[in-house]
Amino acid sequence: MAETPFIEARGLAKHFGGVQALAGVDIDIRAGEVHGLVGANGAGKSTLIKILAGLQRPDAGRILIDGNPVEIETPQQATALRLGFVHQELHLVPQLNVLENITLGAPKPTRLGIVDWRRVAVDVKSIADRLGIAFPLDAPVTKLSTAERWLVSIARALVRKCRLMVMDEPTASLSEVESQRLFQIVRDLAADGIAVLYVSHRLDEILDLCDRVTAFRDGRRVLELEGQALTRQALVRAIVGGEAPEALIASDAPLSREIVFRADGLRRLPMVKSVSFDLHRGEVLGLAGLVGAGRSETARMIFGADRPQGGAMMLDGKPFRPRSPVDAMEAGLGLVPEERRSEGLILEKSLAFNIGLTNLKALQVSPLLPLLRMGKRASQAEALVRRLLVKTPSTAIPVGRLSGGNQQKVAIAKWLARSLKILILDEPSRGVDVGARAEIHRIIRDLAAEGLSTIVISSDAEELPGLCDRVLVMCEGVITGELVGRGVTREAILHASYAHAQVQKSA
Amino acid sequence: AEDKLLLGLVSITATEDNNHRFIEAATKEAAKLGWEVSVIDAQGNADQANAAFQNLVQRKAGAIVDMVFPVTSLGAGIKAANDAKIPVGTWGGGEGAGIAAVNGSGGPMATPIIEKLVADLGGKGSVLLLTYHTGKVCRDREEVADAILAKSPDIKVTKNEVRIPGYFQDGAQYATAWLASHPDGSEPLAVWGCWDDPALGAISALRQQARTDVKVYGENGNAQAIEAIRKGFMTATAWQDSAQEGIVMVQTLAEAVKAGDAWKPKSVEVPAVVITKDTVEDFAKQHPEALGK
Amino acid sequence: MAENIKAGNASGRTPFSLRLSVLPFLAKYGTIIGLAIMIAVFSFLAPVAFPTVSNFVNVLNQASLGIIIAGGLTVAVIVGELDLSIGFSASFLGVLVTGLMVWVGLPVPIAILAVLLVGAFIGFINGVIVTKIGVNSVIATLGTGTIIVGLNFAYSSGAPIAMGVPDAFVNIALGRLWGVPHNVLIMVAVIAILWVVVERTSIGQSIQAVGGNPVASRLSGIPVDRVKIIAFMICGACAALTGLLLASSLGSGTTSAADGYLLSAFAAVFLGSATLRDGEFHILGTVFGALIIAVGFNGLAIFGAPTFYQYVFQGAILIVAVGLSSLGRLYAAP
Amino acid sequence: MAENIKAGNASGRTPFSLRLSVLPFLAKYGTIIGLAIMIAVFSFLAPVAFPTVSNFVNVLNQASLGIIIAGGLTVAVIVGELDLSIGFSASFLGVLVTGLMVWVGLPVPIAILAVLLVGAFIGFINGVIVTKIGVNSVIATLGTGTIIVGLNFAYSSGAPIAMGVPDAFVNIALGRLWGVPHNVLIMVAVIAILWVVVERTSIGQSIQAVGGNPVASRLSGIPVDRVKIIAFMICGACAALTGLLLASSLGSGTTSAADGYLLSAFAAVFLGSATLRDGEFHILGTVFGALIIAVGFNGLAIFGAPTFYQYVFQGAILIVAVGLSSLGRLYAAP
Ligand SMILES: Nc1ncnc2c1ncn2[C@@H]1O[C@H](COP(=O)(O)OP(=O)(O)OP(=O)(O)O)[C@@H](O)[C@H]1O
Ligand SMILES: Nc1ncnc2c1ncn2[C@@H]1O[C@H](COP(=O)(O)OP(=O)(O)OP(=O)(O)O)[C@@H](O)[C@H]1O
Ligand SMILES: [Mg+2]
Ligand SMILES: [Mg+2]
Repeated sequence: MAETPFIEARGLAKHFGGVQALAGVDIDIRAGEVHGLVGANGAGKSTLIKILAGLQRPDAGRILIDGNPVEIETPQQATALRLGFVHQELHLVPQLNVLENITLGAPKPTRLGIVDWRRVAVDVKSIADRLGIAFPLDAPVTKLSTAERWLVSIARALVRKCRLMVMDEPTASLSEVESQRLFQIVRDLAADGIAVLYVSHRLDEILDLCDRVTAFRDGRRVLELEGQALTRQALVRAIVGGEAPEALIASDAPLSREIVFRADGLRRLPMVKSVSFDLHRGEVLGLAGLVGAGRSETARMIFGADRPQGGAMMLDGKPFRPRSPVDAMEAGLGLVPEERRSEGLILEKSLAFNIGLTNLKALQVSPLLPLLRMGKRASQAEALVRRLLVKTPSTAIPVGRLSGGNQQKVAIAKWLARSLKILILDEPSRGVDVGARAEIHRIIRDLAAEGLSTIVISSDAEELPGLCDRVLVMCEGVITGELVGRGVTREAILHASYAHAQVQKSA
Repeated sequence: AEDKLLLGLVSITATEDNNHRFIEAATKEAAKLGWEVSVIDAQGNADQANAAFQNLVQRKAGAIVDMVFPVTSLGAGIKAANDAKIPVGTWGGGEGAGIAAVNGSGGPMATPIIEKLVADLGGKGSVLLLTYHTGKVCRDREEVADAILAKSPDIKVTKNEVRIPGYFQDGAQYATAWLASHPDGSEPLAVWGCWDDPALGAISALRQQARTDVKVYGENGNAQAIEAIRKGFMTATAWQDSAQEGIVMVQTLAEAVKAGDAWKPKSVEVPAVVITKDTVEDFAKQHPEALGK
Repeated sequence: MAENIKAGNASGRTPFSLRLSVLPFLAKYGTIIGLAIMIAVFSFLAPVAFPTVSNFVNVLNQASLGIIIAGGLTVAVIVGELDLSIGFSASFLGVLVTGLMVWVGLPVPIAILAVLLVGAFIGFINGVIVTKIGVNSVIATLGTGTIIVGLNFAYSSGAPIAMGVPDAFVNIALGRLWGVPHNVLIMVAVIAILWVVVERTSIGQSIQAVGGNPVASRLSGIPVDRVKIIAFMICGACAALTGLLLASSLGSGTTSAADGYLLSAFAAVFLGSATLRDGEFHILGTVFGALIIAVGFNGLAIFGAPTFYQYVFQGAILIVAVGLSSLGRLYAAP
Repeated sequence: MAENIKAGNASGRTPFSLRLSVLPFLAKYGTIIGLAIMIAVFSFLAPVAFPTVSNFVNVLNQASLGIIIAGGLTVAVIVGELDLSIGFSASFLGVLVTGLMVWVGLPVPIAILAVLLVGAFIGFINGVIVTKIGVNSVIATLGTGTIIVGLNFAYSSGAPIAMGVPDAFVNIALGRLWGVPHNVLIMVAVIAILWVVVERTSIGQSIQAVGGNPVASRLSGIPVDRVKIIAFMICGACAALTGLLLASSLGSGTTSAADGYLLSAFAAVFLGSATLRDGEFHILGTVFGALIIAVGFNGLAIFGAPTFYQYVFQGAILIVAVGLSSLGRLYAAP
C-alpha cells in the first residue's frame, strides 16, 4: 500500500445559508485502499463528495492530488483528473437506454462522426458482466427496477478508467447478492491500485470492506480508524456521539388474533403471481426477499396505486378494493414508497408543505371551509421533525435541500400525522444512519403497541430481526416462507430467500 | 355539377367582419351566375394563402380572389394561378403582375376622414395615429394621412403601431399613454385608427377616463364603430361597402373569364361612405346590413 | 417522465464563488428592482405625464384585464400544464355574453353568470382531455382553442355585436367606485381570491403539489386528475371574466378581441416566476410580471419611442428583468 | 427544480387491465392511423381532386417549409427548451435576405449564407441568455423574438421588399428537379441531416441526454450549456432556412410573413411526440405531425368546408390524433 495519499483534502469548509455542512475537514485517500466514510445524516459526507466532483465550490480549503494542489470547478475537470463517482441519488436519463446511460458523457468511438454503438457495447459488456447485469443493454432504463438502475449508475462510474472511485451509499438499494458482487468489484479496484472512497450507513459492510474509516459529525472529522481499532462499537460511538442505541429484541408475545387485513391470491403479472397473507392488529410484519421479488408491487396494489389483475383483499373483514391511493387512505392505509425523491416527496416544496400534504383535511379550518390553518401545519411539522431527529434549520426550507437520509425521514414523517390502521414502509431505513434507524424502529414499535399494523419491506436482512413480529419471505411473485418471533433471524431470512431461488433455478 | 365554375376566395381571416361581408355578398352573386364558391381561411398566414392558391389550382378553379394579402406576398400562389390561366382578383391586395381585377384598395378611404380630422381640429393640435405597417391597406392609408397632415404643420403627430392580435388592448394602452401627456383642455386632440378596432380600443380608454375632449376617427365602418358614432364616442368613420365590392369583384371576374386571354387588368373601386353623427341615422336606414344581425 | 413545465432554469449548476450579500437580494427582488428602475427612468424622461396618480390609475386600469387572465393561467401553470386556449376563449365569451344579452335577451347578471360557467366548462373540457385522454396540454388546448375560434365564428359570423348592449353591462368595466375604476377593484378581488385559494386552501396545496411532483402527489392521496381539472376550470373562468370585461369596456362583442391576451399572459406568468420566489410560478409574481409589461408599454408610449424601439425595449425588459434575478440566483450561494 | 418541458402525460397512472394487443399498437401508430383515416375520408369526399399524385406532391411542397422550421424546433425541444422566437426570426431573415440582395446587392449564395449564419447567431444569443444568464427559455425567446420584430421594422419599416428580387433567388423555391419541387428536396435533405445528427452522433446523444435529465448530464461531464447553445443554433439556422425559402416562394421579403409558423411548428412538434415513441420528441415524429396538419388543411380546402368547420376540424384533428395514441398508451399494459 502506497504511503503518499493519492488525494488529500485540507480544511474544506462549506456552508449553505445558516447551515455549516463542512467545518474544515481533512481527509486523505491512498491509492489501493478502500477508505470508508461514515457519519450521521447531514454530517457532510455528500457535500465533501460534491466538492470533489466539481459540483460545489468550497468556502475554504484545498484539494491536492499526488501532492499538487488542484482546482475542481466543473464535473468535466473532475473527469479529466480521473475521479469517478457514484452519487447518492440516481441520475439516469429516462429517454435513453441502458447502454447510452452507462456511457453518458464518455467519449465514444465514431465512424464519420456517427457513434459506433457496436464497439461501445463490446467495451461495456465486460463491465456489465462483472456487475452481474442480466438485463439487455438496449433495454430502456424506465423498465428497470430500482436496484437495476443502481447497477447502471455504478457501471457508468466503472466505464471510465479512474484513479479515484467515490461511492456514496451504493448499496442502499441493493440486496445481498448485488451487494456481494459490488464488494468484489470494490476489492478488485483497490487491488488494481485505485483509491476508493466508500460511504455507507451499513456498518457491517464498512467493517467488512474498508481498510481505513473516517467518521464525520456535524461537518467535522471526529475519528479516523484502521486495523484493530476498527470496531462496530467505535464507529457507532463516533457517528451518534454517544453510546449505541439499544437494539430491539424480538418479543415472543402472542400476536393479536384480530385480522385487520387479508390478501388472497393477489396477482399482477409479471411481478406478482399470487400473494396471500394475513395482517394482525398491532403486528409488525416484515416482507423480505431478493430484489425483484415483487414486494414493492404488492405494496402498491394494497395501497391502490396499481390495480390487481386477480385476487381479493379484505379490510376489517369487509372486501377492500381501493381504486386509487385516495380510497386506500380513506380506509386508513399509508405507504412510504421505495423511491423517496421521485415518489415520496415534492422536493422544491418545504418540509411543512410535504408533511401537511397527507393531512390536508385535518388542517382545514372546518370540514366545509377548505382554508388551512398554516400555524397548525407548521407546529405539526416541527413536532414530527423533532420526533424523527430530522436535521434541518427550519421546516420552511425546500425538502430537496436536506441530506439524503433526512429526506427519507421526512417521507416517513408525513404519514405519522395521520391516524392510520395500516402503514406500509418500503425500505424505510434506506440511507438512514444508525441512530435514526433505531429511532424509526422504536416509532414503529410504539405505533404497533397503539394498535397500528405495519408492513415493513426491507432488502436489508439485518433490519427485520428484532423489529418484526413475523416475516414473510417473497420470491418471484409468491410468498415462499414465514418466520415468526425468535425465528426471525438474518440467517433464516437469507436461507429462505435463497433456498427458493435455488429450487427455481434447478427446476 | 362537374362543369360548374369554381370561385375560390382566399381570406386573410374569414372570421373578420369585413371579410365576412365580402364573402357573403360574393357568394350570393356567384350563385346567381351559377358558380360554386369555396372559402379558404388562411388564418393570417401568407404561406397558407399560397398553399390555398395552389390547392384551388389543383381543383381547377375558374377564378380566385385574394382577400387582403398583398400581392407581393403571394408570389408562388399567383404564379400557379397564372400558369393555369386562372384569373386572380385582389380585394385590398393591390395591383401587380398577373392580377386580373382589383378593388377594395382601402388607401383612398383615408382621404375624406383625415381631411375631416384636420378641419375638425381647426388645423392645429395633436393627433395620435394608430397604425399597422404589416397590413398593406393600413400602410396605404397611413401614407395618405401623412401627405394630408404634412400640409398642417401645426398638428403634432404621434404614431403608434398596434399588433394583431391585440389591437384593442394596444389601442387602449397607447391612448392611455398619449392622454397622460395631453391633458384635458390643453389643445385640440384627435385619435385616428387605420381601421376601426384600434380606435375603439382608444375609445374605451377615453371613456374609462371620462375624457370627452378627444375626437376619434376610424376606417371601415364596422357595426361597432357605427354604434359608437351614434352614441357620440366616435366622430367619423368611412364605411367600406365590402358587400358591394364583393359583388363587383365577382362581376368583373366573370367578365375576365369570358374574355379569356383578351382581358386587360381592371380596377373597379366602390367609393366609401363617410359616416358622422349627422349622417348616421340616414345611413342606418339605407344600409341596415351594416349594423350587423 | 413527468411534469410538463417548470419555471426557472437551474440545471443544478455550480456558481462562481462570488457571493456578495447583494446577490440573494437581487435574486429575490430583481424583477421588482427592474420595475423600480423602469419607473425611475420614465419619470425622469417624461416628468410631467408619467409619474402622476392619474396615469398610474390608468395604467392599472389597462393592466387589470391582463392580470386577471394571467392570474388564471398561473393556476394552470402551477399545476404543471399550459393553457393556450385562454385568449380564444376570452374572445368567444366576450361575444357570447353580448349575444346572450342582445339576441337572447338574458338579464345582465344571468348572462354574466352563464358565461363564467361556460368558461369554467371549457376549462373542464381541457382538463378532461389532458387527464383522461392523456393528450399533452399544449396540443389539447391548442386544439380546443382552434375549435373555439370556429364556434365563435359560427355564433357571430365574425360581425361585432354592438347594437343594443345594455348600459348596465357597459358600466361594469367603465364605472368607478370611490374614484377607483371597477376593473381595478374586480382585479384586486380576483387576485386576492386566487392568492388565498392557491396559498391557503387544501385545493391550492394540492394544485401546488401536483405541479411539483404528480407521482408523489398521487401516492400522498391527492386525486391528481381532479386537481388538474379544477386548475383548468379556474383558468377558464378567469379567461371568461377577462373576455366579458373586455366586451364591457368596448361596449360590444368582437370575434378576436381578446386573442392578444395569450402572449401577454404568458409573458406575465413567466416574468412573475422570477419574482420573490426561486423560479416558482405564483400569483403575486404574475401580478408583478403583468405590471412590468404594462408600465413598460405605458412609459415607452408616453416617452414617444418609435415602433422599432418599443419592440426592442419590450423584448429587452423581459430578458433584463428576469435576467437580473436569475443572475442573482445563479451566482449567489444556493 | 429541473427541466422545462416534457412531452407525454404519464402521471404514473395505472391503467385498467384491458390490454388487448391492439392498444400498444394504437399507442405507437395512433397518429399515423389518424393521418391514414384523414386521407381516406378526404379521398372519399373529394375523389377527383384530393387523391392524386400531383396533389400529394403539392401538399408535400406546401408542408416543406413548416417541416424544416418544426424540425429545428424539435432539436430545441429535445434539449428541454422552448424557442418562441423562430417565427419572428424566420420573418426577419426572409426580409433580410431580400434586403441583402436588393439593397446591398450581394450575390444570391452569399446572401443566403449570411442569413443562415445570422439565424444560427440568433440561436446562439438565445442559448447564451438561457444558459449563462439563466433566463427561462419561454421568456428569453419571447424577448429575443420581440426584439427581432423591432429589428425587422427598423430594417424594412414594415414594407415588403418586392422589387428587384433576383430570379435566381425566386427559382430556389419555385423550381423543380426531376418533377420534384426544390422545397421538397431541401426539406428531405434537412430532415435527413437532423435525424442523423440527433440519433446517430455524440452531440445528438448529448442533446437527448441534456433534455432528459440535465443534472445527470452535468454529473456525467456533458457540457450542458454548450449543448443547449448548439441546439438553439440548429433551431435558429432552420428558422433562417424557412424564412429565406418563404421569401423565395413569395417572391418578396414581407415583415411578418413567417410569424404563423410558430404555432404550426409547435403543433407539429407536439403532435409528433405522440408518434411512434412514447411521448418523446423526435425528428420523424415532427415530420408526421407537420404532415397531419398540412393534409388536414389541404383536404379541408379541397373539400371546400365552410370556415367554421375548418377551425373545428383542425382543432379536432390535433386532439384526436394525439388522443388516439395517448389512449392506447394509457390503457395498454405498462
Ligand atoms: N443545496 C443545499 N442547500 C442547503 N443545505 C444543504 C444543501 N446541500 C446540503 N445541505 C445541508 O448540508 C448538510 C450536509 O449534507 P450532506 O448531504 O453532506 O449530508 P450527508 O452526510 O451526506 O447525509 P446523508 O447520510 O443523509 O446522506 C445537511 O444539513 C444539509 O441539509
Ligand atoms: N416499470 C417497470 N416495467 C417493467 N418491469 C419493471 C418495472 N418496474 C420494475 N420492474 C421489474 O420489477 C422487478 C422489481 O419488482 P418490485 O419492485 O416489485 O420487487 P421488490 O421485491 O420490491 O424488489 P425491489 O427491492 O427491487 O423493489 C424488477 O426485476 C424489474 O425487472
Ligand atoms: Mg449523503
Ligand atoms: Mg421494492
